[in-house]
Amino acid sequence: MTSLTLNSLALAASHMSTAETVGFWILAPIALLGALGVIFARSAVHAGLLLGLVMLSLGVVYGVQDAQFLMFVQLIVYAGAVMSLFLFVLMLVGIDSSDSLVETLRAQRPLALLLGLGFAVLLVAGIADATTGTTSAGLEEANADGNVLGLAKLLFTRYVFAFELTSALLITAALGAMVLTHREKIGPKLTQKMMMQERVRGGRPSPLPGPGVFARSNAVGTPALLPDGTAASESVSPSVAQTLAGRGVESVVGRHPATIDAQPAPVEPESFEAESFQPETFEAEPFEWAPSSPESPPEPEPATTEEDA
Amino acid sequence: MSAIVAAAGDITAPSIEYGALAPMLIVFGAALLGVLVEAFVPVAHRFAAQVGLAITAIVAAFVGVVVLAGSHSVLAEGAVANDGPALFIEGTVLALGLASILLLAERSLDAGGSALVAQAAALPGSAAERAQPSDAVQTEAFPLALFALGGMMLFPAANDLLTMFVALEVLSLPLYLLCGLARRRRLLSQEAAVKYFLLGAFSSAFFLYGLALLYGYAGTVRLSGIADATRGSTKSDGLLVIGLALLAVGLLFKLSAVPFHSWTPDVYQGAPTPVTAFMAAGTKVAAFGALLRVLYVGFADVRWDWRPMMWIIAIATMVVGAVLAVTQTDIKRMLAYSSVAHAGFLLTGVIAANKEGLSGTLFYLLAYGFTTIGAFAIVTLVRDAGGEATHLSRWQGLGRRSPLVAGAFAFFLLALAGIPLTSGFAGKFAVFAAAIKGGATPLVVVGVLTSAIAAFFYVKVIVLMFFSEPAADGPTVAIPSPFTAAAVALGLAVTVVLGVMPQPLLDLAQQAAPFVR
Amino acid sequence: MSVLASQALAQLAAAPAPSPVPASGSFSLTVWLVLLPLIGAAVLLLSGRRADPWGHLVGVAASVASFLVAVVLFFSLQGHAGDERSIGQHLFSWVPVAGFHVDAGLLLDPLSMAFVLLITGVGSLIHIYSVGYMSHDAGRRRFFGYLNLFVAAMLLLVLADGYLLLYVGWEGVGLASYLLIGFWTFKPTAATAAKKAFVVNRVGDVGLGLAIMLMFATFGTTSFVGVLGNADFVSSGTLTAIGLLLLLGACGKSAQAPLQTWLLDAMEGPTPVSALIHAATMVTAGVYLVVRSGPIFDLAPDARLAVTIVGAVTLSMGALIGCAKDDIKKVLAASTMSQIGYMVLAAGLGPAGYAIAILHLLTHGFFKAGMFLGAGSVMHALDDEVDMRRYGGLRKVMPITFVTFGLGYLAIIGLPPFSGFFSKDKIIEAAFDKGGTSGWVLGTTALVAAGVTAFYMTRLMAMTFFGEARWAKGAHPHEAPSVMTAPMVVLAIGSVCAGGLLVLGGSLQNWLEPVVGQSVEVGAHTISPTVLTLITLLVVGGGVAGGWVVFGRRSIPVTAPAAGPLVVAARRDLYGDAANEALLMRPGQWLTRWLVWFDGRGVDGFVNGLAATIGGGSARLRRWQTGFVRSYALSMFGGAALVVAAVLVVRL
Amino acid sequence: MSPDWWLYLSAALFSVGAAGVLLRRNAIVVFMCVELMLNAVNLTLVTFSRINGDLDGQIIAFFVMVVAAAEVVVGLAIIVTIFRTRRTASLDEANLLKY
Repeated sequence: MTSLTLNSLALAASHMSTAETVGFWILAPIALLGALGVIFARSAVHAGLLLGLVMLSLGVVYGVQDAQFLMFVQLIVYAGAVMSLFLFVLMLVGIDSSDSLVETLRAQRPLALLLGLGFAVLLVAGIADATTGTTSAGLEEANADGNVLGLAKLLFTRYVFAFELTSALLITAALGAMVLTHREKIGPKLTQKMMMQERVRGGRPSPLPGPGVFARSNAVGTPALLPDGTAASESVSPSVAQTLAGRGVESVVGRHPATIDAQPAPVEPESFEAESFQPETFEAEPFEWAPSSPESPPEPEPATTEEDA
Repeated sequence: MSAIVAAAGDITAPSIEYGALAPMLIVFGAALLGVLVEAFVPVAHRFAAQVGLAITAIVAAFVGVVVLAGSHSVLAEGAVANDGPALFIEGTVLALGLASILLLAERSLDAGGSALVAQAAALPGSAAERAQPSDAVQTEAFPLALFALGGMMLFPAANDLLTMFVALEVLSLPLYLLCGLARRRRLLSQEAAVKYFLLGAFSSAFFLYGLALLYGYAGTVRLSGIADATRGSTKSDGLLVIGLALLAVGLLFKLSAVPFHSWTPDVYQGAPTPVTAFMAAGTKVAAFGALLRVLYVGFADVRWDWRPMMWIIAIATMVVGAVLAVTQTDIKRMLAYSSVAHAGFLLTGVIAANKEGLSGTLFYLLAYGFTTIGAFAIVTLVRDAGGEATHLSRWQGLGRRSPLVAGAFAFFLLALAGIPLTSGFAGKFAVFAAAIKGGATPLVVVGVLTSAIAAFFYVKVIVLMFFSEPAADGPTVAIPSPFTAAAVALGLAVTVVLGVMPQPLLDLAQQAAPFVR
Repeated sequence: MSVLASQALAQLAAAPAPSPVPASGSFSLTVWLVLLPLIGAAVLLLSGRRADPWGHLVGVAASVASFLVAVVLFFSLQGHAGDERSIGQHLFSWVPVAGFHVDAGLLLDPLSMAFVLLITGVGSLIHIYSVGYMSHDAGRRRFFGYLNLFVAAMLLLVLADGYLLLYVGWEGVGLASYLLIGFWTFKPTAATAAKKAFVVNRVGDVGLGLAIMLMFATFGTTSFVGVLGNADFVSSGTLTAIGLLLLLGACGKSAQAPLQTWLLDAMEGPTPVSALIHAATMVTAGVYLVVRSGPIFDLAPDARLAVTIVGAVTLSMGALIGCAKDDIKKVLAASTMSQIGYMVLAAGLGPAGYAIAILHLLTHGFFKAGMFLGAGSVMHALDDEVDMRRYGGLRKVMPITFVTFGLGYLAIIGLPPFSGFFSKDKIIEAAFDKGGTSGWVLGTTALVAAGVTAFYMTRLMAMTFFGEARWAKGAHPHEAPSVMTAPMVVLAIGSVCAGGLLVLGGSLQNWLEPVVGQSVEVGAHTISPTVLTLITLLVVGGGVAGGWVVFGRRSIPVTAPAAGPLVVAARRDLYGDAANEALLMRPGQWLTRWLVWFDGRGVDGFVNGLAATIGGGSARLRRWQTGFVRSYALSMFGGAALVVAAVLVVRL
Repeated sequence: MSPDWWLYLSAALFSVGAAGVLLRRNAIVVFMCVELMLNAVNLTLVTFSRINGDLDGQIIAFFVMVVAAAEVVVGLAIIVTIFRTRRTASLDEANLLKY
């Protein structure tokens, strides 16, 4: 978007210029298709990227509509920073980022589509009823000193209180993010010496066995086998076990090795399930799990890592 | 460049009446100080510092509101109204906020811990969490609560829709966070937070879209400007009515009117009970204040457009709230549905669209706020090994075991049911009388009928508490520290006093009545 | 009608009703009349066992203090001119609801003064008597508490300045009566009797309650000034209705036909209770009510006729029942019914009879209370034996009781110059003077009943004090202690003198005139007073002679002999209970059963159905709250779409 | 062709976003759909700003962006927290509170 285009667009007083019409027919399909993509893309990452596309195209639309400052804010802050944050979190959460195609709520999908369509029709009808034939006043006058200056004037006069108020919002956001993620260190920082002492006193000076050792698979979710054929539960990282449990997948960790390897176990395994592999996801207190409603049977989760064991 | 500088010189410095804005600024300032406390005060003293700071700020702000009483002006370049209803609601919200802070500050109920989590970032049940000292508390909750309180004060005082929207977010964001900070039943708590957050953001989007359409219609988002535009306009006003409708969706969500109520029971149940109390009382009061201002200032002249819609919503709200509460088995959930039903009763007063409707609603809000905060405060006291015993069956025979607590709870329930000699009766009477005067008699009939249904489940709980045999392993009633005791006492006192002699406060609400334009 | 009437009232705000003079000076003591016994009751009932040793003294002190206040007020009142003897003391705004404003206030005028003196005077004597009578009872403190409560309520009843406050006192005495009849809760008969008295009184109370509501609907107020002063402006139909409802109330409290049955059973209570409540004071509340409401009855002749009929019927019934009973207290109770019948009859005669009714009420208060105390003394002496067939010959062992009782006897049969003569004779005269057939009928009834009264009272005297001793084995009758005999002596003096003193120079009539109006002599005397007096004395003499012949000169069998149908009927209280049972209780039971059935099937069915519907609807609706955020969002989105559609539709 | 068309586009985007909230199960994607709705609002505001000939609409759009940024921070923090405990970001599994 060159300044030339902007100026020429700005000249279009009450009606869309031809350039704007062309712009509309290019940008609107992109934005709309992108938006539809957001809601229909199976992968969350794709949805995020498509949303970024919508935001970019809207940024251009702002430029077309004489909102230069907003255009840059949209591109830099919104499409840039906010969408990056989204994608970052998506990647963080990414392991089950693809939605299942099976809709578990009865009639949710048709109703949602129907409502979306109906709502759009209502809005369009209402807006059309109200604005057909109205002329656009244009922003030449308001932008006479330049868009940024005009906005600044408004921002620091009429909307100054709201502007100051947003500081509260931003502090809340920072504080909130910290509350939910920052963990305060309790106790002194461990020195190397202390860690060494702890390890020796902990009963296992040697490193933990790696997962998959002597097992049929070397996946991270498969425990190593001890010489007696039992599973070495410590060999699987608790977070992996926890993740699998959290996703409702019966972890091979918790299973008798016999069922994993289809071999008779020579020794009765110790009851490790009760101790270390109790998934730490849930509260220590007795917790009332509500029975899942008939509409939502537990989702069949495609096992990716451990079923080939 | 020089042109820009010259043009910048044109800007006259905005005038901001810091004195008249003092109550809000004190609260926000205290919240900021609270953030600094988190940064610089040693852990051992943080809790005391935060509680002291919060209470001091609230009391100071309340004094400020009292000093400002009677003013009738527009502040901060027209962004904030400083009139009777705004000050009345600010005072109410501050008092409710004080009670909520007291509840948040309670630490003697749960083995030294408060209702808030020790360390929100530590996974529930993890070693990191178990390593937390039992008396650790996420003290950031206090500045968060103060931010929310500031938002609640500004929300009904906002004189333009943009300020109102920002205030809405200022009050909502901290609450989303606070919802997820329960010490016990973290899963429920976090689920409540995520539900509240997503639906809240969803409703904010509707509010914003309405705002945008109204801006398109009126060319301004100032309520008085919108009112001017509605008067004598020849424009086709599809934008106006759609804008109003979508704006109302955002507001009705906050005050949990049907069909925008569905978050209420889940969030009330999942959130830590002091936060629930804060939400149930404060948010409702603030949201109704904002709704009143929007409808009475901005849309008074097009009331024939919004009244039919509000009629239907009010009826649906009363009926659904009362009927659904009947079969609830969790005390917090039941109170949540009761809060839905009360939103319906309050809407009746709003629909009256007259001076009595305004003052009656203001009175009802205050009465309801204190009653509900008291009721939730009592809920925090009834505990067993797993924390609060909120299942109704656990409350069986509580009246025999601890008659005082059960009696207070029964009294709150009676007030919620609107039994004479409680504040609930005076409030219902006020709004229903106003509605009849405003020509909404059928609405009042529905209101009375649903009150009868509602009375049924309140009384059911009372019967359960006093006329059933206590369970053998029933919950114990924890001895509260002076904090919770003060909150309960405040709730009881207001409920009794307003029930016995509501007149002074009704007069005050009537004096407060006119909105500034 | 009532609307018109109240409009008329509004215009006539300054109605010519005599508004009471505000209380000042010593009259501000009026409220203490009620407060003193009330405080006494509170102290006695709340202080617990530690007050047992001295509680009765507090009770007596409260009552006596109240009496002293009454005396002071009496003399203060006498210091006022006749038409200024109406002192109002406003207490507080009682029911300050907009549009329904009731002030609580006291009204001290000659009529209430007369009652106050009777209640506190006789009440104090009976308190003193009870100290001795109840000395062995473990619940004496409680008993005195109830007695004080009763005195307070009764004073409130007669001092109220409006019907609503009167109703409070009315219910208060009902409560006290209930508590005292059933005082010996270990006796099933006492408990049953208490319940019966309570229930029967409720029937009357419904009448009074309805009357008050009707008054409020008609006059817009319930104060005496407002109601009685404006009665002229209201149609006679309304007034008749009010009058009949008031009469129903009076019948309940004063044990008049058809609500008389409870009084005989009420004798299960301790004898001082019978003397105070069921002879001297509470049962006369009905008479007070009728006299107080005189202006209403004056304008409703039909209601007044009903009053006289009730009085006549009751006085005959009481007299008949009295002849057949062997239980000394029941004879006295029947006699009380009969005598109150006289009063009601007199009150129904209008202005001519109001003063006479009150006169008889006062004299009756003395002699009947005295006789009850005497009966109590006899019972006390014979181990609570009440059957007169087990008495006999007591005049020698209990001389004081015999003399005091005898004086009461002479008073009740109306022998000159004892007090009963003055009052009863006047009633008979007034009844005849009413004129017309009804006058003759009423007069004759009253006259004959006077003879019957003489008969059964003579029977009582003969069976109790004369003849051979028929005491149970091991009984050692003895005279009562002086704390009991002293009140009896005082009351006996009253029985002798009260009538004469009150009639002398028309003193009571003049005293009451500001309230009840001048007692006009209606036309000519039907029978000249002198002749009538002679006839009356003749009839009474006949009754005495008959009684003496039948019971004084023959020996009395210890078990009641078989008798004719009339006596059997009288022994069974003239089938009053049976009549009630057949006419009221059975249909009532059927009605109740039917109502219960209807309630169970119809109303409850509806209510339960509704509750089930709501519950079912609730349970179903609940399933919508699925817990899925997306469902919630769906409902919100749907709601938003509906709202938008709705406003667009409204707009189009 | 008049500027109304931008309004229709924004109405369509808003509806698509709202439908997406109803359709998607991943909390983050749902939240992205909310952001889409906010973007649609901004488009409306900017267009009306031009139609009305003042800059208020643009200022409001700017505020919406600021608020949205703050909301994103809080929202994502909450979502991450629940993900850390439940190991899933699927909203359908956050279904303990119901009825």
